[in-house]
This record gives sequence, C-alpha cells and structure tokens, in this order.
Amino acid sequence: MLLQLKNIKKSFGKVEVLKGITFSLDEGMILGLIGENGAGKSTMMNLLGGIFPPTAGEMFLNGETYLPNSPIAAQSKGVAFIHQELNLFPNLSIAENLFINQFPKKRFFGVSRIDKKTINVKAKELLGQVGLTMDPNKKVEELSPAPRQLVEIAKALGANPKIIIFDEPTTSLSHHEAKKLFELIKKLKAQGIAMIYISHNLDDVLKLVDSVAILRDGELVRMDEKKSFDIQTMVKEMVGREMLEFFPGRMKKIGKKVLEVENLTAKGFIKDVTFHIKKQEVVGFYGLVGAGRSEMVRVLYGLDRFDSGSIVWKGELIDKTNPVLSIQRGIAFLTEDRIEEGLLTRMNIQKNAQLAALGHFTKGLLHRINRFEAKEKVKEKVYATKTKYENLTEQLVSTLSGGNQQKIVLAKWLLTDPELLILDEPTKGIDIGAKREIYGLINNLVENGSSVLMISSELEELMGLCDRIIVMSKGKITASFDKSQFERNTILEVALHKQTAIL
Amino acid sequence: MTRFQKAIQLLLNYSTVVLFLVVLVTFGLLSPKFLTLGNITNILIQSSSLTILAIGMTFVLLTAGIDLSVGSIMFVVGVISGKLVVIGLPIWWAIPLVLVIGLLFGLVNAFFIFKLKIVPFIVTLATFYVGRGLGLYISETRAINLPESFLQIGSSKLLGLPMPIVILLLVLIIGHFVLSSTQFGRQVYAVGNDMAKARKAGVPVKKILLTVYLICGLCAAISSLVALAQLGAVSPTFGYQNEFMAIAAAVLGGTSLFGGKGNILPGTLIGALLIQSIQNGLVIINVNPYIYPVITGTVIFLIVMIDSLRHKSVQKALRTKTTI
Amino acid sequence: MKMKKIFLMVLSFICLLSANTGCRPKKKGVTIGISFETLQTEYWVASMAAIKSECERNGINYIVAVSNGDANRQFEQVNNFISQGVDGIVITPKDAHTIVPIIKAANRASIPIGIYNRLPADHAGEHVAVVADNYEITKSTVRYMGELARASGRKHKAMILIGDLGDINAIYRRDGFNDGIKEFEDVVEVVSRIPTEWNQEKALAGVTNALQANPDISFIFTSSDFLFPSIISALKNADKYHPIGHENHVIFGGFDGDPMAYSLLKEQYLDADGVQDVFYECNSLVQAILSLIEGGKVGRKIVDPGFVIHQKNLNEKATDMWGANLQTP
Amino acid sequence: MIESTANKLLGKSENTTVYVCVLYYFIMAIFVPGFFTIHNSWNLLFNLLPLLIVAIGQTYVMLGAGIDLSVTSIVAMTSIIGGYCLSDITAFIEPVWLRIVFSLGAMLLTGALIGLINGVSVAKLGMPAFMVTLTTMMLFSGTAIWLTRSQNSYMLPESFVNMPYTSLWFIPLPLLIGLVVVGIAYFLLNNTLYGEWLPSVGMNSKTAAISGVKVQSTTIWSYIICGCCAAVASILYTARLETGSPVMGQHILLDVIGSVVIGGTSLFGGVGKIQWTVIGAVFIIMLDNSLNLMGMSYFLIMIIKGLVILLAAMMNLLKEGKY
Repeated sequence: MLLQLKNIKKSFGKVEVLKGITFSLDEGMILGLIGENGAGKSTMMNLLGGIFPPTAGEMFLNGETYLPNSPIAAQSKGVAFIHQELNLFPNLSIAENLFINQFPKKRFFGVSRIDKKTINVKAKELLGQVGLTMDPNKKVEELSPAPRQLVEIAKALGANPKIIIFDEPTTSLSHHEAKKLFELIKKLKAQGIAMIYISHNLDDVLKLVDSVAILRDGELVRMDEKKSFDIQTMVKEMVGREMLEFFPGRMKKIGKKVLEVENLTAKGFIKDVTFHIKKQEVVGFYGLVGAGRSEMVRVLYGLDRFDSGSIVWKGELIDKTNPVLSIQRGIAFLTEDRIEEGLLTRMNIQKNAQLAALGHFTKGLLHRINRFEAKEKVKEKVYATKTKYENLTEQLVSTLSGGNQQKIVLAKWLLTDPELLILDEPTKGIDIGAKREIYGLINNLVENGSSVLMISSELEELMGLCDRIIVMSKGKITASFDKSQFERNTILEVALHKQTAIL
Repeated sequence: MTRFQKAIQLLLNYSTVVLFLVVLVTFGLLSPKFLTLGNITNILIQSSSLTILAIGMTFVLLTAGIDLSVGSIMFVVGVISGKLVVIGLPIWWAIPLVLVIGLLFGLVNAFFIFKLKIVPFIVTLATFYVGRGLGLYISETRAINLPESFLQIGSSKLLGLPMPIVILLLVLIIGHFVLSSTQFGRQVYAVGNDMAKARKAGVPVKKILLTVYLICGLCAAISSLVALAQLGAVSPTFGYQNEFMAIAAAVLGGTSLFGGKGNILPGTLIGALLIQSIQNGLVIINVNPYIYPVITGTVIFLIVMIDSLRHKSVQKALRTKTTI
Repeated sequence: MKMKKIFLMVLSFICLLSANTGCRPKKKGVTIGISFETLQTEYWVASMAAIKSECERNGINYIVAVSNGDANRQFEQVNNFISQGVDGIVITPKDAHTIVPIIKAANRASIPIGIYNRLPADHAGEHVAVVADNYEITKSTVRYMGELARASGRKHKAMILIGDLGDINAIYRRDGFNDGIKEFEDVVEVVSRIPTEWNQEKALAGVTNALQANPDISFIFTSSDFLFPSIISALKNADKYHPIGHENHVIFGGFDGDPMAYSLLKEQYLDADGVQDVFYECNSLVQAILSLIEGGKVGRKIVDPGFVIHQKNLNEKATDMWGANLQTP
Repeated sequence: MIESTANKLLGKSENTTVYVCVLYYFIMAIFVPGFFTIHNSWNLLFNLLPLLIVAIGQTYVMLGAGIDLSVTSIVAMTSIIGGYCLSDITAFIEPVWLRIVFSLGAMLLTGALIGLINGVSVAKLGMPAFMVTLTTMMLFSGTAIWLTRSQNSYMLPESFVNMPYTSLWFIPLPLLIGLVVVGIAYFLLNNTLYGEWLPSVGMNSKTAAISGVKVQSTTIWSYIICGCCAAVASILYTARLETGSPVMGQHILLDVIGSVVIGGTSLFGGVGKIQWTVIGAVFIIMLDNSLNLMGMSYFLIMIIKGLVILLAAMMNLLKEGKY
C-alpha cells in the first residue's frame, strides 16, 4: 500500500468540506476521482499536495506519516501535483522551468553557475520521457497549451515522484493531444508510478483508470474497480440525492422573443452562436469548463467585443454593447467569480447592493444621491433575498458567508429591475438552503415578467429551473433540449462525449 | 497576424534600439563631432555612473518592485566617503566602508518591504527622504571637495581603458552573469512573473527580494563612487533625481515595470546610453539647455507608453492562447 | 506578529525621543534669527560663521535655519522666527523676488530685517541690504584676464560658467563678464556659455562637452569658485590642466575668493579671482541690524566694493581674502 | 503585555490619528516656546491650507487606486502661467479684478489639462499611474523652467498679492478658499454618484465596470480634480510669495503623500475620506512647525517625516488586518 488516508476531515471556517475520507492507493494504480463541483475533489488533492493541512485524520505514505507543509515538501516526499492551472513561468525557458529550484550547477573559479550543458542533456531526457522533442531553450510563452501540459508533467517527473495527481489535464487539449497524454500515463503506470486522475470527462476516466472513487458533498460515496461502473451509474452516484420539491414550480406563460442572437462570433472564444430567449423564459447553458459559455455571456453583456454576428434586443438590432448600455436596456449579469467581479469586499452591504442601481437614486446636475431612498430600497431587496446580516451600512460584505454574499450580489442586480438576468454559476460554493432561496428568487423574477439566462455546471439545477437547456462545446452550440426532452443521461452524454449536434 | 501587425510588433519589441539608432544618426548628421571616438568614449564615461545605478534598479524592477531611494543612497555614500577621506582615512579603507552603507540601505528597504509588507513605493519614498535628510545633515548642506587622490582614480587607466569604463564593464559582466547564469538570477525572473506561483514552486521568495534590494543598494554605492571620482566634489544636489533616470534607463532598455521581463545586456546598457547620448548630443549641437528635461521627459514618456501597449498586446495574445 | 508591534512601538519611541533633543531654552537679551537659503558653498559657510562670530562678539543670541533652496520653506522659517519673538532677522534670500513677502512679513511685525549678499527687488519693503558690487568686481577680474590674453600674443577662445539665472548676483556677474570681455574682442572670442544652475554635476557635464566641441578653449571664467572641482576634473580629462607658464595653460578666473581659489592661486593654476569681502559684509550687516533694533537709522544698501586678487598682488592682498584665512578642508 | 498596550495604542479605531494629533498639539503647546501663540496659530493655518488642498486632490486619485507624483510640477506650471498672465499679457484687461479672474481661470485650466493628460494615459492607454505621473512630473517641471528660463514673474497686481491678508466677512481669503475646497471635496465624495463610483473603481475596477460604473471617465476625472486642486494650491503659494516661480512646490511631494497616508487612505484604493486627509495634513504641518520651532534643522525634520510616514503606513496595514 503506497498511500493511505484515514478519516480525513477538512473545514474552512464553519463549513465542513471533507467529512471523513478513507481510502488507499497501490503502486502503479490509476485512480479516477470524480464528483460534482464542490464535492471536495480539489480540497482533497490540495491536502495531498501540501497546499494546506487537514483539520483531522491521518495520511500515510509508504507506511510513514505523511503531513507535507508545502508543495515542495510534498514533492520531495514523492507526491507531484499537476494543477489545472499550470504552475509555469512563461517568461522562462522550458529547461529553466524544469529546474527552477534545483539547477544543476558547476563551480567556476569558486562561483557556482548554472551548468547549461547538463541542463540541456537532462531537460532533453525529461522531455523525451513525455514525448516532446523540442529545444529546451525555447520560452514557455511560445508553446501552445498541450506542450505546456507536457512540460509540467516532465517537471513533475524530474523529482522522481511515486504519485502524480492530475487535475483536469485534458480541458485545454485537442482529441489527438489527449490521446498522446493517455499513452504517456500508461507508460508511467508501467514504471510503477501511482496516479490520481480527476476529470469531468467520464469517457476518459473509464478508458484510463483501474478504479473509480466518487465524491459527493465531502463524502466518499463509492470506490470500486472500473469494471463495476458505466457512465450511467457513475452519473447517478455523482448526483445522488433525489431532489424532492427542491425546485418550486412556476406559472407558465412564456411570451415573445426578447433576445435574438445570430451567428455571434468572437475569434478564439466562440463561433457562430445562434439562440433566442423569450419573455418569462429560463434558458440554461450546459457544457464543460472552457466550453465558451462564460465567454459568450461576457460578449452578450458587453464586457468583451465580438467580431461578427448580430444581437437583437426587443426587436432592435444592437450594434454596440457595454455594461452601462446593458444596464440601461435592462440586462443584468451575475458573474461566476463573486469575489473578483461581483463584490467590493472591503465595503459595506449598502454600498455593494446599491452600486448598479445608483442611477435610480440620483437627481440634478451633480447626480446627488438620495441616501434615504437608496437605503430604503436596498433594505427592501435585501429583505426579499432573505440575507442574514447585522447592519446594512456598517457591516463589510467580507464578513458574510458565501451564500449571503451571493444574495447581496443578486440583490444588487434585482435593484436594477432587469428584464434579462444573466446568471453565471449562481450557486457555486453555496450551501443547500441558500441555493433553494436563490431558486425561489429566480422563479419570482420570471413570474414578474423577466427572462433568465443561466449557466451552471450542475445539471440537476438546470433541469429543475429551465424551460430550455442549450449545450455548448468548444465555443459552439452543440445541442438544445426543450423541457419535455430533458433527460439527464442524454444531456450529460452530449456534453461529455463531445458528440455533434442533435439539433 | 497580418504582416503589418507583425511589423508593428517587431517595432514595439525593438523600439529602444530603433530609437537609439535614430538618436545617433540625427546627432551625427547635426554635428560631425558627435560620432567621433573621443566623444563616444566621453558618452561611455559619462554614462558609467547611471548605467551602474540602472543595473541595480533592473534587479529590483525584475521582481516587480521599485527603489526610489537610490539617488539618496548615492548622496549619503558620497557625503560619508567625502567626510572620511577629508579627515584623512585612506581611500582604500573608505571604499569598502561606504559599500557597506549602500548594503545597509538595501537591507532596510528589504526589511520593510518583505517583513512588514509595506509597498516598495512608500518604503523607498520614505528612505529617499531619510537618506537625503541624513546626507544633508551630515554635510550641513556644504559641498565637500574631495582630495586629488579621488580624482586620480577617476582619470586613471587600466589596460588602456579609463577607470570608470573598467568598473562599468565589471559591474555589467557580473550583473549579466548573475541574472543569466545563476539559479538566483533565473529565480528573480520567476518571482517577477508571479510571486504566488514562485512560492508554490518552492522558490525562496523572501531571500530573493532581500537580495535584489541589497544588490540595488550596493550598485547605488558603486555608482556614487564612480560619479565622485569624476566630479571631485559632493554637492547637496548630488544624486538628485538619479533614481528617476535609473528607472527610465531600465524601462527604456525593455525592463517591464510589471516584473519578469528585461535584461542588463544589452537592455539596460542601451537604455542608459540612449539617455546619455541625448544629453551629450544636445550639448554638442548647442541646443538651449533649458529644453533638455523636456526632450528627455518626452522620450521616456513615449517609451513607457510603448511598454504599456506591448504589455497589453501580450496579455491579449496570452488570453487567446490559454482559453481554447 | 508580536515582533512587528514591538518594533512599531520602539520606532515611535525613537521618533519622540529624537524630537525632544532639539529643544533649546530661550536666553535673555537680544535674539536674531539667521535664515540662509543654502550652505552649499564655502562662501555661505564662511558667511554664516562670520555672522555668528560677530553676533557672539556683540553678545547677541541667534537662531539658525537653512531652507535648502526652497523659497516657500524660507518664508515659513521666517514666520517661525517671528512667532518666537526674535528682535531682528538676517537672511540670505533665494532670489530678489521671493524675499519681498518675507520683508513685508517682518515689516508687519516691526522686526528689522537685513538682507545678506543678494539684493531684493526695488519694490521691497523696509530693509537693509549688504551686497558686493558683483558687476564691477567681475568686470575688473575679466579685464585682468583679458590683459593676460592680449599679452600672450595669440587669439583665445573663451568659456563662461553662468550661475542660476534666478539669482540676481549670477546675472550681474554674467553682465560684468560680457561688458568686461567686450574690450578684448580682438583677442578673445566667447564660444561657450554654460548654464550651471549652481550645480556641480551640470557644470562638469557642460564643461566636458564644451571641451569636446571646442578643444581649443583657452580662457575660462566661472561665476562662482565652488565650481572649480568640476572644471578641473574636466580639464584634466582633456589634458588641459597646466600651471601658469606652461604652453597649454588655460587662462583661468573665478569669483568669490574661497579657500580653494587661494590654494589654486598659490599653486599657480588660477590667474585671477574676484573677492567679496565676507568679514566686511557680515560685520556691517550685524551692526546695521543692531542699530536698527536700538532705534537708529541706517541706509537701505551697503555696498562691498570687493577687489581682484591675482598673481601680482597675491601677497599683499591675501590677508584681506577670506579664503586665505580659512583652512582648506 | 507589550502587545496589548500596542494594540490599544495603535488599535483598530480610525480615530487614533485624531487622538495622536490632539495629544501632540498639547504636548507641543506646553513644551515648545512660541508654539502656542496667536501668530504661530496663524502660521500653522496658512502653512496648512495649500498643502491640504493638494493632499485632497491626491486623496481623490488614491481613492481610485492611482497616484499622482506630478502635483509638484502642476503647482510649478500653474504658478508660472498665473505669474505670466497676471504680470504681462493681460495688462490691457481692465479692471484689475477681471484680470485676476482671467488669470486664475488660466491656472485652473492648466491644472485640469495636465490632470487630463495623466488621466487619459492611465485610464485609456493602460500605463501605470506611477510611471505616467513620474514622467509628467519631469516633463512639466522641465517645461516650466524652460518657458521661464528659470526667471520668476513678479510685479503681480497689488490686490492679488494682498489676497492672503484680505478678509471677506471677517474670514481671511485663503481660509475661505480652503474651506470652500474642503466643502466641495467633501460634498462630491459623500453626496454624489461620482463619490460612490470613485472608491468602487479603486477597490475593484472589474466589479465596478460590470456594475455599470464608467470606470475610465471616473479615473480620468480623479486626475483632473487632482490637477485643479494643485492649481488652487498654486494660487495660494503664488500669492504668498508674490512670485510666479518655476520651482514652486518642488519640495512638497513628501508632505502631500504623507498627509494622505497618515490620514489612513489606502494605497490600494477604495478606502479613504476627506476628513482623514485633513487630519493627516494637520499632523504633518504641526510636526513640521513644532520641530522647526525647536530649532531642528530642515534635514532632521525630513528624516523624522520619512520615519513617521513609514510608521503610518504600518499602522494602516495593521488597521486593514494585513499582519
């Protein structure tokens, strides 16, 4: 037994992310780790990789207690972690990236200098192991994503690891490149290296691994050999719970088209996207991370420019979009990254909630603010969102929990009276109770005449809320399902198998 | 990328070299005396102090930091070495002593920056004033005239090369060696690119920050001595605004203020030579001297603008690459 | 964490402590405030010393402030003098105009004010000023140098280092130079005028580049002696620094009469130097202020005629030259 | 023990600076002769006003997460423009008050223009604020000296140079100007849309942009306001010294940044108040004046001010919980 985890727990503040995980890993074994977003996969791998320590429980490596206090400590013990976001320095060469911390040196009149010859030889050797034949003196910024991924692996191999953790290694790779990566993984397995492979792409997981472990809500719900799984069972175990009355019903009275998008293209991000949204309709967008969903709504809202195509808003062709215009038109956009793009963390609740709708509370040439009115309106909306807080004008939003923070962002947008609300992963990292309240708010909004465009990686959520679900892959729309056609496995398969359109 | 875009990109990348050539040719055409061997040696000697200062600054800028205190370090070092030599301490004793003072300043800067986490700008702005105040206090704002022996070092020659150029070459070679051929040097680039990533990769970030500010302080001290050996006196304005010139030289040489990009050879050297050539050329063609700062300021402004545009376009290119 | 807070405390303590050391009890008797714009050159240092010693001789207390070239700060410093209730003020202003409001402030507070070495603008209020006759002294110095040039029997190219043009003295010296050199147009041609803004680095670069552009310069006049080191450094690099009598000797003159000028004269590198009589100026200024404090009347302007010291009168005039009476640092 | 004392002294209360200020005032009033006099109180006030006005402009820029090092050159440029207009070219304009109004307008315009250049370079061209304002500082102080050839303008109209000693409704004119600037700055920041937008841009420009804040124009306006403030301060300086000088204000940068930092405005943007800056400027001026009265040299004061600013920066970080 190479690696053993016993009853590992991890909490952030009051939130328990891992609720006692126990499993083990043998030499030369590949373990597929799957689960929904927020199930605790990354947290568990970060524990192994030495990013932070567990709150409780024990880890053993080769029978010895394993408690790394930094990524470097983990690496020196033989655990390498290949993050989804690569840890490379694009301004340095491949070889320098490989040896950033342990350059081979030679003494030169008592001065220790980098031994460029040895580096070249060693770097070529390492690159050879991952099947790269390029010049190690090339700068990393000149490489495309696939070779970068391989360089990162080569870097990990340089430390002679016993275990390698892969976090979504194929998201930025083409089919051909991914295939090459799999060959490499198999080669490494033959050398006796154990691997943990995290991916949303269940096809890949089934092709590659020996065993599958499924995480759900911080618990290991099932771990078994590969042969006892197929995609359907995996999905079922991942989603697990029955969502009884989780999604409140809604009066159906879908109206005219509000937004029509045709052949929208932004080079490098999205291509020929065509869809529409009707009044009082909720349209969901599903797909893998990097499928272009977020990019598409950013273009729609006016944060990024598009190259061709047309957007028609309430029958009028729009040639210019930017956030200011969008808000005037009645479009609101709740972004995925709450901290970086949704909140002013060092400001109070009032200032955060009123920001987008400030125009409503001002008058006169100098745009004087009617503080009283602003406060009353904010209070009203914050009350409607059932946010738990102590003081509107003195409490900083950073002191609120994730769910309550999200409700404040939502309140901010509701204050602008939006006709179309764009939601990008609105329930990411939020507890169940808050999720349900947010669903309720969305339904309310729609019943009062607005439309919603919602991006989510949780299929259950989309199926429960939406009137239509559109699937995107590689910047294109690949499928569209009406409510009557909703079937979990079909949609998942379309998204995960990267199948072509069933439109 | 179209051919036109490529050409623009190329021009952006080599803007300083292009500008340098333009400056040389322009002055060469305006005055036959500009491109003579004598004048070129002159430019080299005059630029030696600034270049050394800018080399130290390059290290700091590479880590995305800044050091505004170098001009004041120069001044304090000048005053103290002047005082020491005047009261009769042999020069060979005074020199190592003042180099240590340069290092001490670097240490103080580094301490406040990485231990107490105050932004480099405020820390070095404070030490800028503390240093200048200290220097003025010690010198009682008097100009200190140095003995002959100091000037002799300045005008002496080694292997047929004037001393300032010898020292310049030495610092240049060592600086270039450290940055390009040692583990420390490469890690400086890593820290400048992304401090969090560097920490994750196990690069000793604190040690590197400390070292770059030490190097910067040391270079300021050396630069001060080189300037003194040419001037023969320390006036209260000695080193004033040199920090800006050093930053400008490094940035002109392609060192990015955002860290992680740039080099000493040829970058910073060309940047410093460019500034010095402009100043020298303006004197040679006998332009109204009041216009010097205006012209120098305009050139620096343009280059900073180009740097930002370059940075913007690189960011855009990177984004496209990583998403799909 | 703990370390940092303790460090903070210690640092603040040091700040407070150092703040207390400057405290000085007020003495009885007459007190005057002395404000200098700068102490940059030997000349100002010697002047300050002379004023202080004259005060001490007369039993006057004094407070000193230096503003390092900042007119605004000097204004604030004089206001502080007035707050402290000084009986008189002696001041070296930055220039002729920024002194005007300072004089007005002193007038409003009815405190006599004496201006040292730089003449205020005409419309300034009640004051007494002592100045050297910059124009005449420079003119005489340049005339002496011109005679030397004529005597050498060949033509000369000349360079002048000009001071800060915001300084009225620098302008008088420049004008004195221009008018003095006019008489020698046949033998001396001015090819280079270097603005130094009273800055040694600028002077060094300027002289070096000028020598590059005109290698045959053989006549140099500097508007102040404190620029000597820069000039000598540049001359040495161009291999043009030789004593009098050497065939490549550069006719060399300056203004102020500082210790370096004296030693250069003795070593026979310097031909002539215009001397301001520091002792005369300082003593008469302090006396004037004293009599004003006691209610007497003095003229608005005291002129120091100064003199030219050169190789021929070196021995007889050296005793009057302030630079000769100070030790060379 | 020591730690808890330190906590109490440097604690999280934003009023710390006020307490320190008041305490310092009383200590100085007791121990420093000449400090607690009417004449000196006026001194304090008149030294405070121009600095405070520049610092208020700087507060605006820092609230937007920028920095303006060029304020010194703006003071210089506007001073010579003002001096030039007042003394020469507008001599034909009668009566004198019209001439003065015209000249002051020209000064404000110059300040706003330099601010505009800074703002556009930062907001539109994406240049780092530090580098932009550093170069504009060099450029414009060079230009000021070039335009005037280091000569001051003088012989300004009597009514202009007497301005510092004139009163309106029993309030000295400079004080009135100061009060008006503080009042406007306070009103703008606390009661208008712009006052809400600026800190949000400084704290998180992404969030602000998505929430419909006009980020670029907000930033540009902060620099314009800063330029105008520097111009107003320049009016006071010019009137006080009765000269339009190209080196006016060359030495005030430390005091300006010091006032803002000591007040507690964050260097990272988004957090700051006009009243904090007032306190900071009062403290700097008091420090300066008292040390001066103690007979300390200009240079020692410089050193102490540098140390005090470091201390203040550390206190701010402590307050923001960065330790």
